[in-house]
Amino acid sequence: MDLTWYLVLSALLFSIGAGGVLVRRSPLVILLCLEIMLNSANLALIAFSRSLGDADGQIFALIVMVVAACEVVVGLGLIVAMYRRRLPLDVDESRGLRG
Amino acid sequence: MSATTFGWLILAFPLVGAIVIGLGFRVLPGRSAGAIGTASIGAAFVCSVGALIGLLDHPVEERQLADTLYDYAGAAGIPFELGILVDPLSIFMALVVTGVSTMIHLYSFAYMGGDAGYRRFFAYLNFFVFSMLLLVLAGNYALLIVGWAFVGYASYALISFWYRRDTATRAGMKAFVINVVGDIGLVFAAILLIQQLGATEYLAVFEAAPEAFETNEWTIVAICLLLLVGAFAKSAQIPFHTWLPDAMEGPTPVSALIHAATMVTAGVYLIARSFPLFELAPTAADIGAFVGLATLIIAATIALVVTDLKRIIAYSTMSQIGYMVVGVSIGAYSAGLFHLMTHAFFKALLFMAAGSIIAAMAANQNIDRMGGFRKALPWTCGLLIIGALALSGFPGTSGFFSKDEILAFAAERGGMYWIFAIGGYLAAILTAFYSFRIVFRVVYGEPCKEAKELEGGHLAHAEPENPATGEPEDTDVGFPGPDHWIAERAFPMKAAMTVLGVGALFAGFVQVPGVTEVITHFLEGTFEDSTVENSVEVSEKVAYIGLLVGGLCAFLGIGAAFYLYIVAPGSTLRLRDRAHGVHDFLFHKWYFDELLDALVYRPAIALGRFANDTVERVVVQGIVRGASGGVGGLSATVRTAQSGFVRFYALLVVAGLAGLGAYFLIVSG
Amino acid sequence: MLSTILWLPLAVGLVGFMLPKRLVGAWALLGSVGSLVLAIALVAGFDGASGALQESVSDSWIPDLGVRYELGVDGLSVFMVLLTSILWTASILWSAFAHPDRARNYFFMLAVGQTAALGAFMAQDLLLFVLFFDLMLIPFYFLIGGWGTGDRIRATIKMIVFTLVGSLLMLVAAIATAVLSSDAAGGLTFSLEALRQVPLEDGSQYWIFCFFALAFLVKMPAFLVHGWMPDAYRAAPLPVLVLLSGVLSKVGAYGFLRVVIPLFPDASIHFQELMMIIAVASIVYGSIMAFTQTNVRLIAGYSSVAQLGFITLGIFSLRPDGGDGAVIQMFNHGLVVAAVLFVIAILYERSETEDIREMGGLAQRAPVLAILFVIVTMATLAIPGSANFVGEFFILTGAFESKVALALIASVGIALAAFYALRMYQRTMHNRLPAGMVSREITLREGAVLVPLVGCIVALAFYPGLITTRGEVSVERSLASLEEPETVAQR
Amino acid sequence: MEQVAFFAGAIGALGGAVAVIALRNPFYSVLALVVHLFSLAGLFLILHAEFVAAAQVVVYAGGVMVLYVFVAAYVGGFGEPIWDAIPGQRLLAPLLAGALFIELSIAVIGTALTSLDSAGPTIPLGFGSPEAIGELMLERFLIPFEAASMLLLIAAVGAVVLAARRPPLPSSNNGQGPSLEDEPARLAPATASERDPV
Amino acid sequence: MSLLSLAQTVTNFEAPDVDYAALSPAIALTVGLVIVLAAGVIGPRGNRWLSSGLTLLTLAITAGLLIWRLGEPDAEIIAGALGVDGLSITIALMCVVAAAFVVPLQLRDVAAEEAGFGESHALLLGSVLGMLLLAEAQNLITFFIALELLSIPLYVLCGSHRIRGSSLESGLKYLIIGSLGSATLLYGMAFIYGGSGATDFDAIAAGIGTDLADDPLILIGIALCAVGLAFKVSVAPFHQWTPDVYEGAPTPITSFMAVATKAAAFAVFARFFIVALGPSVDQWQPALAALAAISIIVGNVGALGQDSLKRLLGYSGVAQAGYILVGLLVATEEGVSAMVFYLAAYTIMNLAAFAVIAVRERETPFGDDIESVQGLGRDRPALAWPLTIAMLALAGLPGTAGFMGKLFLIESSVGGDYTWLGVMIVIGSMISLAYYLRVISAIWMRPAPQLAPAIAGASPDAHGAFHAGDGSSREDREDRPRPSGPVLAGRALRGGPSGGRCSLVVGATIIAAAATIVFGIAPSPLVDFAENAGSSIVEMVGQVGQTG
Repeated sequence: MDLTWYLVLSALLFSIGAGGVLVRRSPLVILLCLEIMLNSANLALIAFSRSLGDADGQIFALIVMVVAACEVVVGLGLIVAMYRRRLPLDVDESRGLRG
Repeated sequence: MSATTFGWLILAFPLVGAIVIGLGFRVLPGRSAGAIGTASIGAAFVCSVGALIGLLDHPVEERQLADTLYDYAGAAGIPFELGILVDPLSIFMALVVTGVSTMIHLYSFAYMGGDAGYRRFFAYLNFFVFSMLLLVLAGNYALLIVGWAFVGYASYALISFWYRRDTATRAGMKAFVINVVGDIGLVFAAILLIQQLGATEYLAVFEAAPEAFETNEWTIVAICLLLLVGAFAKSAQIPFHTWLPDAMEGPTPVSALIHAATMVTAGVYLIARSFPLFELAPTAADIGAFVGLATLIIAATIALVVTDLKRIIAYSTMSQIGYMVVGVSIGAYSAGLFHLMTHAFFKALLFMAAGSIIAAMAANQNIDRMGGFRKALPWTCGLLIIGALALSGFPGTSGFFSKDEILAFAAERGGMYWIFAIGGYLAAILTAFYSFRIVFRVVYGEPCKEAKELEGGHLAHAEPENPATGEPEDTDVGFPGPDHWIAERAFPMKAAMTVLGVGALFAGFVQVPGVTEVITHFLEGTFEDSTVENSVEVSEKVAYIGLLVGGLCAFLGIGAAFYLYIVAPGSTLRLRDRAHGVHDFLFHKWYFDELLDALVYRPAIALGRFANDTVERVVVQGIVRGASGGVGGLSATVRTAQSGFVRFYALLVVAGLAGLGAYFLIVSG
Repeated sequence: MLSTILWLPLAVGLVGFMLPKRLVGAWALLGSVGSLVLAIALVAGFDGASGALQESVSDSWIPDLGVRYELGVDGLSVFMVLLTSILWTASILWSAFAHPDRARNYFFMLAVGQTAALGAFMAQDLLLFVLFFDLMLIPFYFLIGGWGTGDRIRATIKMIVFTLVGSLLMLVAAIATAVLSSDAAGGLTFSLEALRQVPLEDGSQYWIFCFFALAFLVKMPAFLVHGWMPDAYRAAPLPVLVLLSGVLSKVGAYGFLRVVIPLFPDASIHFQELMMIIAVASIVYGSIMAFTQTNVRLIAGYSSVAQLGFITLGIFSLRPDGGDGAVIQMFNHGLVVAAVLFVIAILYERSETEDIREMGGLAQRAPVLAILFVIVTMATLAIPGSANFVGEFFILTGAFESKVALALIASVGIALAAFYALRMYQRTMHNRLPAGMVSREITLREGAVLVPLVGCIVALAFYPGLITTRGEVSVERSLASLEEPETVAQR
Repeated sequence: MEQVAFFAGAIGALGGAVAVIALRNPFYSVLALVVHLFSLAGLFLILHAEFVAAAQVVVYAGGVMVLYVFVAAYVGGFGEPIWDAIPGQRLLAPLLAGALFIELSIAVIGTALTSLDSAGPTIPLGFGSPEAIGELMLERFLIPFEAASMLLLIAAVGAVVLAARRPPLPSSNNGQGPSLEDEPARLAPATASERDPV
Repeated sequence: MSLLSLAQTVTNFEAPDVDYAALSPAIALTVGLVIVLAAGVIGPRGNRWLSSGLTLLTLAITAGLLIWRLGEPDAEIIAGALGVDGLSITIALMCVVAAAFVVPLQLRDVAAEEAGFGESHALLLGSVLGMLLLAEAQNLITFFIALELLSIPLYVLCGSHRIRGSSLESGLKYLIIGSLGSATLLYGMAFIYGGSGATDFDAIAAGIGTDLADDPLILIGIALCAVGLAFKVSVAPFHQWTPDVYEGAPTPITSFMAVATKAAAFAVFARFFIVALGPSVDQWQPALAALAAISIIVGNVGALGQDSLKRLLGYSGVAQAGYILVGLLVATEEGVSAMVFYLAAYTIMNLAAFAVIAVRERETPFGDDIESVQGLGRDRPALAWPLTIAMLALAGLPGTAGFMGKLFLIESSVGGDYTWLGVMIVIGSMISLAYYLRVISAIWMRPAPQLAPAIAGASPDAHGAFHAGDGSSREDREDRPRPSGPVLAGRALRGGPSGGRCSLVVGATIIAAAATIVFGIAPSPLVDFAENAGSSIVEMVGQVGQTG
């Protein structure tokens, strides 16, 4: 099975994730889409590490997971805070800052 | 003391006088200013005599003494020294200027007595004399320009001396600006001289010129024409003459001194001074001569119809200067200068007399309202008649000899130059006519109200008003004083007029054809190596015929005037009605003012308006507005893109990413 | 010596912050008089015969860029230094009497301005020059914006942006000059002397010239880029305006002589016609505008546009006589325009207006003022016998030799100058006194400022050679780099 | 065999990803993501990244997703309106995503690297095994490892700062959200729970 | 995992040799972080002095260690994961200074108070740690984790002023766009890792070598990384988060973000592109040049006519990033030195500006609106002068460090055959004058608005008056960062706003302004730092040349 397949798959996932960030308005879902992007990167890393026979990529992937987790935590914290503040959970609604 | 030392002293006295009076205007009591002024000019006259004597010690061919005080601003190959040239010509001019000025100062000492600007007046007047002497004594063209401009300023200051009259200030402005145009001509002449000869110093220039240029080469012609521009502007020759009649806004002594005797003749002096150049450029010289002829005829015609006393005399001045310009342009240098001298005497005299009469008329200058002053102002009228006789070249008077010498020279030179002789004699008839028009209207006829009062011993007094516009005067500093002075009641005026009267009558005898040649002899020191003048030797026959014709012309003119104003009074009105077209044309001074207005002033103003409304608003500020507008537009775009939609920001990020990716894929191998 | 003259004003200004408000003015005056004395000493000690730099100072400053703290004066700059000191003294004297609010800041800004101007005239290092050139602007921004009148904020921003457009581009040009010639010069250097030894090739000379020219023309200001001038002139407080139009405008002209012609000779020759045409345009346009304006400040402003045009014309005749004329004319115009502006201030205090249509008749009770004003007016219109005439005469000679037609057109400016200068004098001093206007004689305070200035003008009128002879050598030195064979060939 | 596995995983991953975007209800999106993650874990296994795969399952499924579910349940779903506030966004987004995908694929396919066109080199035994990974982590990548732990700590603090309810200061008019006394308590273990796999 | 295998690992595990001396600053920060956090959690809440003191102490120690390291030779920590050299130390120092400057600003900051001083200071230190590591990163993994360690605390801090919707909004925006950016960056790293087969920078350069220099895989990787980093340093068109986040975040945090993040990100940007991606310099140089030009224009025109000072500075930051990028992309020693110098100058002048804004936010009811500094020249010269100097310096007028910075940048651009970018820089500066001078004229030439803060804070119903007095035209400014009535009331309890209470801040501000002037007149000391940094980069490139 050529590794190119994996890479193309990850590219597709990355694009989907990016597209999701652009179209969805719920911050929660946007966070999910960001997860997808990070994971697609992970897939690429793993695939490359396989192709190079070098474990660095896997370490990288692990680190990325941690990072992803942290982003999620903070993101969710923000969402909760906004909810508490009775701010609409819709990124299009929160545009007080502009111009 | 050497002649040059005297030369410097000649300059020094009036300058010191001007400064003393100018700075001390607060402390000088009463008429001391006038005394100081008159004294300093008198001293200058004495020095001129001293210089003359010093000069006469030298043999004829060594009578050109140059002297330099210090290097004024010479640099980068441009000579600019503070140097004078003492030679017969300059001393001759200095004598005339200082002499006449002394008399006029004396006259003003009394005449301006009632004016609040008494001290200012004498400061200006002394400054003028200084400038005029600087002009005539200057040793190089650069310094000549300086003097040239200074007399221009002095004339401006004195024309608008009564600065509360806007007519006066406007006249002053006009005179100054036209004179500046003349200055520019001189400046470029000097620049050309520097470029071609690398010198401005007279003697050096005259020495180098014959080698540098061949006759009628365009450069030398250009130089001479530029000089002529300067000369015409100063000497009120067509087309630069329109300022002179307006200049009569100034006090009468000013008209006598500056606009009759001295300054306006500077052009004549300049042409005579630069004769070696003009002899290299005969074309230019002839142009000058023709302009002079045109001026003398046109001015004479205008003088026939003008009713303002001083303006009549002003036009006659123009016309007389025309004679001189013709003279010096066709090579009759000494004759031209001779006429300059005699003219200085009788024209100054005429103005003084006029001043006295105007004072008697309570500052009214219209001859239609005058008449019958012969009993009221016997002395003034007598001198007025003497002046008129000299002006019209009545046989025996000074004008008779000087004018005819020029015309005889023209006749003798022959060829084309006959035109000048004929034109000159025709104009002489007109001259005689208008001079005696004044006499018969003012001296004879039915005495006017003021004359009667004066006979009763009361000097007329009217509410001060502007004679030009008739609007009531703003009675404060800077308007003719409330009380007037007439020769009969002021000894200094009487004395000054008498001296000049004597001059006007008898000055001619210094140079009687076949008898004496004082002037010519004296001036040989300057004109010895002139090719033209020495080539033409006026034979006595021609000279005597000329005198005869001149005499006839004078009688003709006087007779006509006598017939029209004495024998058949009022006939002039009929004449005017019959030929009212001509009259209007002359009365509007051949529409020169209108022409100048349309050709120069209006276009300039229009240009200014265009610059203001179009260029400044649209172009210059347009640059600014355009730039700021463009930036503002960009700013608006950026801030609309900053919509606040985080998803849109993400969109832009991805778009940028796609763009960069595309670029990198393109450059990838 | 030079460093002292340069930094003294700034030091004085800083000390001023520690003084009580009442004393600041006097203190600043003291300082400016001190620097004036030093400047006079400098001129006195100046050796006119040698064109070389004198009193030179040279220390390392930013070694990494090869920028050095190099000062020096020669015939071009020594009188500019004097002019700067004179005008600053006059302006500070005037202000000290006027007691501006926030006096400490005011005089501090004046001091910064003086240091910057002096620095621009003394700098012998290209970057140092550019730095001072830009620095000059800042204090004037504050002075006009903070103490000005009318729509001052817009005017200042307009002025700053406008003038910096030029001078920032000049910064790039200067750096480019050094970088491009670094190989030939053996390392990065901004020293003018070193740079003129290694001229660039034409291509780069041309665009660099354009940047420099733009900067200087805007500063002057010249025709088409004078858009900032009217607003700034309307808004600026008069003592500041004196400096703005008396000194700052000269820096541009000076820059041409000091930097552009020596460093970019080929470009100077290549663009000679263009520059002379711009100059003539400025002369004619400025004069025409000047005689249609009714606001006295703007008359002065546009007249200096015309005057600076003359100076540019002289410089770009690329001849010693023209350059000499430019040098003396810079000094003259500085003095004269300052005097004119102070007279305007005096008139304003009597008539409460700056519109000549509403003025008149002020000569009545003020003969002394009238005398001073008439002298200034005559100097403005460069009457023969004034030093200004000498300047214009030299300039016209130079222009005439290189481009006859342009010289003739330029002479129109002289006639128009006679017109607008006299018009201003007459409309204010002569004719009738409008109702409710008092004609007062010049006060002691006003005299203290105006009389010395007029005195300088008169004194210079008696011996302009003072400047022309000293400028001569340096001008020839700055034109020397034009004399290379290929440039002659291009002529 | 391997192909089958790959495609299974690929389809799962893709399906999950698409579902995340497509589904209206955030709650379902979360679940879709879980599917996505699991299938990715599968792919990791095929690529001999056992440890990573394991971590993937434990961390995400065990930790992060739980958190998601909680929050989703807490804030509740909200019906995302169909209309788009930003004109053209709906149109441009897919286009850009597509363009991105095409560029990336071109890069991947067009590269000169030959190693990608194979199943990869033969690899030593224990490649990707916990030992190998742990060794690397403790030797070469000690710093990133420590940094990661710091990052987790920071994240925990951050979560507390953002989400914790605390008695309002005199100076703060805190919006009164629904009372959730144990909110911080619940957040803290969630973050703590992530630390143990590493 | 079985016990057996675990035992194996233990047996064949040999501890890596760690250059603790070189690592000491990072260690100090970590320890300090934990202590501060503990103190904050355990100690009484809202105890500002304790945790502030501890934080400052930590930062001081770190700075001391860094300066000490400056003398030492360059060191590699643990197989090149980190490299301590001139560049990293200089940048790290900037970040530490910035943080130390922010702490006093937070003293009276409502957000910090509400979040708890311990927590917010811990987050701050965490971010500083991230910056330190980022500046030293020599390896993709370290690079990435450090970048996240830098960003995530900032996400939190931005949103930490929870009572203000705009604060949360800014946090959310920052988080979303930031994560998008780091995901992109990560993906790019993956490609570069795959292409070059290495994670260490020098190894990457060697791996790319010459034959892969224009390989699509690598280049796309570069594109992705460029976007990710460009976002971090807020270069247009990836800048849009900047103004919003700057305006929304609490002012101290904004100032910290504005300067420190840029410095650290630019450091790694330079290191990564010049060292690791050096082989493909010809490919990425034009792209970055385009980005620089765009962001100079966009930033400057965007800032025109902004009423919110923080927003204005945000846009100006975008423009400045463009300037700095010029220094980077010429990829010469002069370029990097110029970049570092400008970063330093930018740090001090921006800190001064933000400090003044923060103070005025508390003294006036106008928040960060330009009205808040009107008439400052009369009322508070001690604040007016620093802000004026900062503005002049940002505009790049002579006599200030900003001018010197631009000077070096232009010099490097001309030297690197990018003269047109030099021209772009000055054109940008011209435009920028229009808004910097607007601020200055507000300070000196406009009268103070007639609304005394004391009255304003008196009662909640006066709260409405602020909006009356608020000149801004934007409809939804209800939650602009501005102390609301009760806040002021609360402060009134603590004894009313006055200059004296901010004396610490004012002092720091004056120092920063003075430094701006000093470095503008005598730049040499700063230049030496910059040169040192620049040379270190060049050395690395040289080493790569040997190895590759």
